[in-house]
Amino acid sequence: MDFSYSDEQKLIKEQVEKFVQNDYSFETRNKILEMDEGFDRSVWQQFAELGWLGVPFSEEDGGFGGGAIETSLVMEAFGNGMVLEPYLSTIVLSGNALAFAGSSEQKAELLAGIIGGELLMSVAYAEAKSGYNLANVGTSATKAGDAYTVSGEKVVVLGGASADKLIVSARTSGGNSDEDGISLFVVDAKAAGVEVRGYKTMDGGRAANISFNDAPAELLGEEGKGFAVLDRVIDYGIVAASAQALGEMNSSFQKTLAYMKTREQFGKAIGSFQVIQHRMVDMFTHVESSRSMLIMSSMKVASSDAVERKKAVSGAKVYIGDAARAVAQDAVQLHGGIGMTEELDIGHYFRRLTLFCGIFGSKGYHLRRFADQG
Amino acid sequence: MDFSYSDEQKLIKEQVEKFVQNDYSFETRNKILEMDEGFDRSVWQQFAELGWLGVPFSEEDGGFGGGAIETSLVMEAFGNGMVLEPYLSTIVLSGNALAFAGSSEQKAELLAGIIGGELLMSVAYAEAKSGYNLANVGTSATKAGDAYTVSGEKVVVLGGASADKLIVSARTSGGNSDEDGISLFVVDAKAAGVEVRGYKTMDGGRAANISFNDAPAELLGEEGKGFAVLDRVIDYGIVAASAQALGEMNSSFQKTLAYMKTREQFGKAIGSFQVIQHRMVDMFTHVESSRSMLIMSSMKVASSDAVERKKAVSGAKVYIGDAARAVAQDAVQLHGGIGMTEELDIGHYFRRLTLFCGIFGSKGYHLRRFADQG
Amino acid sequence: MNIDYSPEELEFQQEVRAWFKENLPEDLKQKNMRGEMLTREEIISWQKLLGSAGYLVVSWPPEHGGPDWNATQRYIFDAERAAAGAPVGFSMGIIMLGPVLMAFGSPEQKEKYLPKIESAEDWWCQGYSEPGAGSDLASLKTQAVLDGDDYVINGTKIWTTYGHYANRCFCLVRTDNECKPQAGISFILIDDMSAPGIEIQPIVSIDGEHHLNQVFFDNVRVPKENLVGQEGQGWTIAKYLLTHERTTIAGVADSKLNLANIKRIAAENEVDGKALIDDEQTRLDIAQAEINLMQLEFTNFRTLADTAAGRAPGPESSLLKIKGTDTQQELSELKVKMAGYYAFPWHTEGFVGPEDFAYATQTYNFLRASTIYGGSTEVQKNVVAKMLLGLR
Amino acid sequence: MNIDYSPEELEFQQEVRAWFKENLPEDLKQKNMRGEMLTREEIISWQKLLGSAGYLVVSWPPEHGGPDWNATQRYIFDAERAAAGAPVGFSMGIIMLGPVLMAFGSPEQKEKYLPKIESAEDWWCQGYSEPGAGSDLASLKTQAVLDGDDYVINGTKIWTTYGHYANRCFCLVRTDNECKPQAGISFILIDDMSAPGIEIQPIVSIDGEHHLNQVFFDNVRVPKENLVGQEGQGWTIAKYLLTHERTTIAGVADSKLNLANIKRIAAENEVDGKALIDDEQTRLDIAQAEINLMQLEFTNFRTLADTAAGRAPGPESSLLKIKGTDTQQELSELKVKMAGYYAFPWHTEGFVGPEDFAYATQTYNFLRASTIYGGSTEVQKNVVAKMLLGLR
Repeated sequence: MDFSYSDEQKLIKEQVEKFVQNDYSFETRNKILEMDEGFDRSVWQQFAELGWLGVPFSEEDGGFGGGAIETSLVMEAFGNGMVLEPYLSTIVLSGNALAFAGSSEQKAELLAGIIGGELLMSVAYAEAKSGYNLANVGTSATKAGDAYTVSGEKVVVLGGASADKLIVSARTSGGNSDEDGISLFVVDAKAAGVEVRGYKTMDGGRAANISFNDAPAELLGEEGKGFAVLDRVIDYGIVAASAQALGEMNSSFQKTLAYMKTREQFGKAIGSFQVIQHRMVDMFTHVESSRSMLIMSSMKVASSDAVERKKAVSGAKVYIGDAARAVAQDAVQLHGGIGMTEELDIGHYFRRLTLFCGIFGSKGYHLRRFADQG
Repeated sequence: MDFSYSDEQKLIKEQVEKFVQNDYSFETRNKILEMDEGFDRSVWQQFAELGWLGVPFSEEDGGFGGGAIETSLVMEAFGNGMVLEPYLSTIVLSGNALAFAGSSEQKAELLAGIIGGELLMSVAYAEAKSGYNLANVGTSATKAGDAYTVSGEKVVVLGGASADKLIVSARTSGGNSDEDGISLFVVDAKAAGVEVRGYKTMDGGRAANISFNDAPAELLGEEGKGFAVLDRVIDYGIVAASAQALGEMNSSFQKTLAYMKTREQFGKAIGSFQVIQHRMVDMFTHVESSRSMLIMSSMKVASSDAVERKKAVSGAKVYIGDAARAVAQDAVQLHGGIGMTEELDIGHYFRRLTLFCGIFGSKGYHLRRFADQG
Repeated sequence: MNIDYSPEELEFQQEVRAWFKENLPEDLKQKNMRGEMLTREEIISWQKLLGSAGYLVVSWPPEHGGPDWNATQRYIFDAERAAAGAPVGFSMGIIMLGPVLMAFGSPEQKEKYLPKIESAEDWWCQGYSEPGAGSDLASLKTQAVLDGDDYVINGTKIWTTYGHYANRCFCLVRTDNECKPQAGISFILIDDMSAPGIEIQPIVSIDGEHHLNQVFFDNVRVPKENLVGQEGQGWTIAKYLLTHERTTIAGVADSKLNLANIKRIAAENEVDGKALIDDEQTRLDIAQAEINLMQLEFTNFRTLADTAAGRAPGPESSLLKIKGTDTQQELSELKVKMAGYYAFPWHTEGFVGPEDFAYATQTYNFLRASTIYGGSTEVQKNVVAKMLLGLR
Repeated sequence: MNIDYSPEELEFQQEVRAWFKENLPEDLKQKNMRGEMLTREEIISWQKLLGSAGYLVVSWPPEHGGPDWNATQRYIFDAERAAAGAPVGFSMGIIMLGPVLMAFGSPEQKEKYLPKIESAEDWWCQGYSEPGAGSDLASLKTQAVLDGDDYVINGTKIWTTYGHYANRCFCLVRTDNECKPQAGISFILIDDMSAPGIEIQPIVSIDGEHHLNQVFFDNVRVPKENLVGQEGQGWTIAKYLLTHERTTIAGVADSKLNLANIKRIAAENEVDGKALIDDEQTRLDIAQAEINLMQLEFTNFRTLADTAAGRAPGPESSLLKIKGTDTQQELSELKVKMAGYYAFPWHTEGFVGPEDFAYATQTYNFLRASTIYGGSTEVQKNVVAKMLLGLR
């Protein structure tokens, strides 16, 4: 048993942390927020040059040779600075989908494009009435000869408005909520029949509703067997999002702690009040407990035992989600009025963490998924 | 709208409160606890003489002319002193069952006997695998000529070991969990075929498992229509038990508050620590909020609208149950070591309140029952 | 002990209900139910309509244009207002300044200001908090120095709600630096928010909207007649308002409408093959919120019954703000949970998903303030511990 | 970063597992799993069996009879012990006194006492707390006055766990009243709990059982050789123990067994027509408890990994006691809820309902103490706030 990082891991962690600290200040981020796409393509190119876009992928696929643990290191550091660039949608979700299910041609073209920073992608899975159930797929795919077309609508596709290509779950057979019969497809976002409505999300990011009307589509992986791939991809997404949330929580905690030490009320530092002290201990506990759950899930998400993987990931999502909610709310509450303003970073962390609670499934959804594993 | 008590209500409230304060000290109660039956029959006679055993019943039935509100006044005062005498099982449950469903002969004999203090009774409804579902009745009743016999087993019958007569729910028709087909019967506890195993409960009271083997039984109310009566009786029981819990909570709160003001640690009164102060405010909030729910439910339990009645009663049980749990746990925690001992009353309140959480249905059961009403 | 309204009260209820049914504009109702922000114009024209019906300054005594209602009637009115889906509007002038002027104001002040509150012509904002002072009013720094017939005001106020909508402002200012901090505070009126030297800086809050402001005063001249009461009486006036009866502080009426709305949404919206209400956890979450609201309503009734009977409200009344804001936050969070992915799109982007969810997140974010302003939950607990429980 | 045991550790695990399988008496296991109290004799004979296998003083260094295991091995041992259903036994001598004597004791003291702890011949109890002192050790009043070659002890100790089972006792006593309160405390050994002047008064706790005692000392004579370290060093010794490594403080291993037991019970017990586990709320309550336990286990692993690698445990280790006792209480409460009406019968009455539930309430009641003793949760949070977060 060893929970220490290798030298290679430490290197990437320090590199990203340093970048966030030096080159991604709150002011810089505020400027990026105002950009049309909600992120900065020149920053993305920098990530590509530094090799960060290849972190989760094997060396033979052109990657860094890392996995969920390394990805978590990157994402946690991104969380510290609330980095806006679409790492989750392009690298973690789309990249892993390609790595898990892509043909060698698809990897050579698309995965390489992602790693190189030339290609932005996203995975479109949620539908208007699907809730969090990945198997509830109404979008359909039709085969004509060797080619497929997909029709249907996907909603709240994170990073969807800037994606060049989309990975879309669609039904090739089976009933509306059957796991069997779901297939994954790569669809060009500019293709005929694809309509993208982009919009801002609560955290300042971007998402899109995307409709497909007989849009040309290329099969990714085996026909009808897409659910297992998607389920696994989303689990990797959860671990990465949890890591980012941990960074956001830890920053919220540290900033609140610092404020409690300096801000005075009734003639003394707020942090000298015992009630505040215990609240800070609770916040600290949320952060450290979440770190344990993140370590656990980033190790076990790679398990070949699906039950072990799902328990680890859903357990972590439940736990870290609760912690994120508590930390976000308390950071605002303890800051008082100033915590309610756009001017301060605290409110931005609050919204990022609020979004985290709902991403890839609510607490209720994952508690049930955990319990379903027995 | 008027939430003030009438002069008659104030009189009974003051009378019982005074009795508990003067004649039912913790030391007296400890002696009663050691008695064979877990209560004092001479105290019970006193209650009869003071007219308290007739509080919930109409004047034409020989009672005081009160209802759930007056019963709550008595029970809250009983809660203050953790009175052990079987008021809940004999007066509230059995008495109301007789008042709601009894023939004039049954009322003349049994209700009068209860009010006079000569007769102890209890209602036997729970079964080994029924959980809290009053309709899950495996005990069966058979009619032969004009007479019935019942067979089956009832468990955890509060006050069951001292009861002279039992009101038993038994099935005369229908499937195992049908509401239709349940009938109520009066069974003599000394009759042939009745076997009583009495035991102590966590709060120092007594309960019994009772088996019936072709025991002679007398129908109470209409055959097959017993469920609605029982359901209503238990709702009255919940309101009365909630009132008692409120008395216990309030006493726990008051005693803890007094201790916080006198007990010193690290050179100052514990109550000067802000964390303790906020905990005491929370405890106070639990008590006052519970009082609101008690007032609400003691007024609405008499509603002829079953949905209104059930929402009021189940809502109160959920709310007051949560409050009882929190107050009981915090009273022990804030007392520290001494709160863990039998010597102090705090631990006894703790066990009474713990029992309250489970009586007549858990939080989960009543939250569902509430939600079922729409 | 009974819970029923009298025949007269029931008649009053019908009257009020009918008025709202007839007069509340449908688009205003829909916006309010969705949690959408209203424009300045929408609010003012609605308040003028209320004013014209005598329904605006309902807590005022008849000699100042109030309707002479008792506490129960005011409660019924507010309940009907909320149930109809009508917004609260702006009320600083009605709830805060009005009572102050009636108790401490000169005859001239009463004559000059009260009628324009009653008719919704004036929009008053409040200048209490200052940067760095938070709940600690005694430490405020904004100065008012007498210079001839004017006070000259310098300093800054923060968290001024709808300061950019208001034309007037009542302020706590420091008129004496020598005495004890609380004794040097005065209560003063600023007639014109567009006067020279006043600068209003918007503060955007985490719901993305502009409710709050910081107001800067740079040598702002205010005639000395605008002082309310005596110099140094500001602290007394501020405390007077805190103890002033407010039977609607718990927000029960609006929370009940919210809950009803949530139940309707849960029944109408289908997710993953079933209505939201058929999801066991959503169903139980809603039940728990309804039970919590029941509690709040009855605690409020107890206070109301005391007030109506001419008794001082019991200790439970001090908990209404804490529990009331808890419930508001709980309901707003429930709606966010029910929205699922549709909680993500920002409300400024129009209806990306079901209209019912479009403002769920905005409301949730905005309501985080409810446990901060008006005495944070932590400060409220300090006060209860000290005042009611005698812990110090 | 990896979570696996090495081949050697796996082998060790198998060895330990086999030993428990072969040696743990079935009736002891059943009683322990039900939460039933063990008798003095049952505990002693079980500890002697452990001692004979070299499995008793597992945290001690080899020169004192310990097995020379590293932290991971000790963790594995404890995990296997719990998983086998074996009780913890009495450990004051092993965990508390042993390390004190090794660090501060004289050669004679080591020779006299350590072997009899190792062999489970001696049962040591702890005399720290006093009535009215609680978590505030500096205020203790029990006096030890040197009189010739003896200390004469007068005073009283409270919350003495299993004082009525023990034959020896280590105490904190005051040997100097003049100096600062903490500097006047000494650490002393009482060889014989049946000596003249010692009276042990039972304290029955709210689980209805006799675990605790108050011990009275009336001119009890103890030879001066029984002083550990120097006069006035008691405070230092007490603090030394608090910082002493304890990889099992979170109680993960026993909580895991409890959870497994609860899952079995939920699957086997039918209520209202279905297994308890098929009740959605019970099922989700169990899932939540399992998730909380997962967290605790991994936080514990982090501490363990640090210790095993020779690093100081990280800040997360200070949370193990708080979270560990939370989890114990949560599991015990879950069992009470599952028991339904069968939580009511008192455990002294035999099996009124299913055996699985017979001790549920007793355990729940008893475990209320877990957040009080050994530094209450409130005191732990004070310490973390001060030491780790720098708040004061």
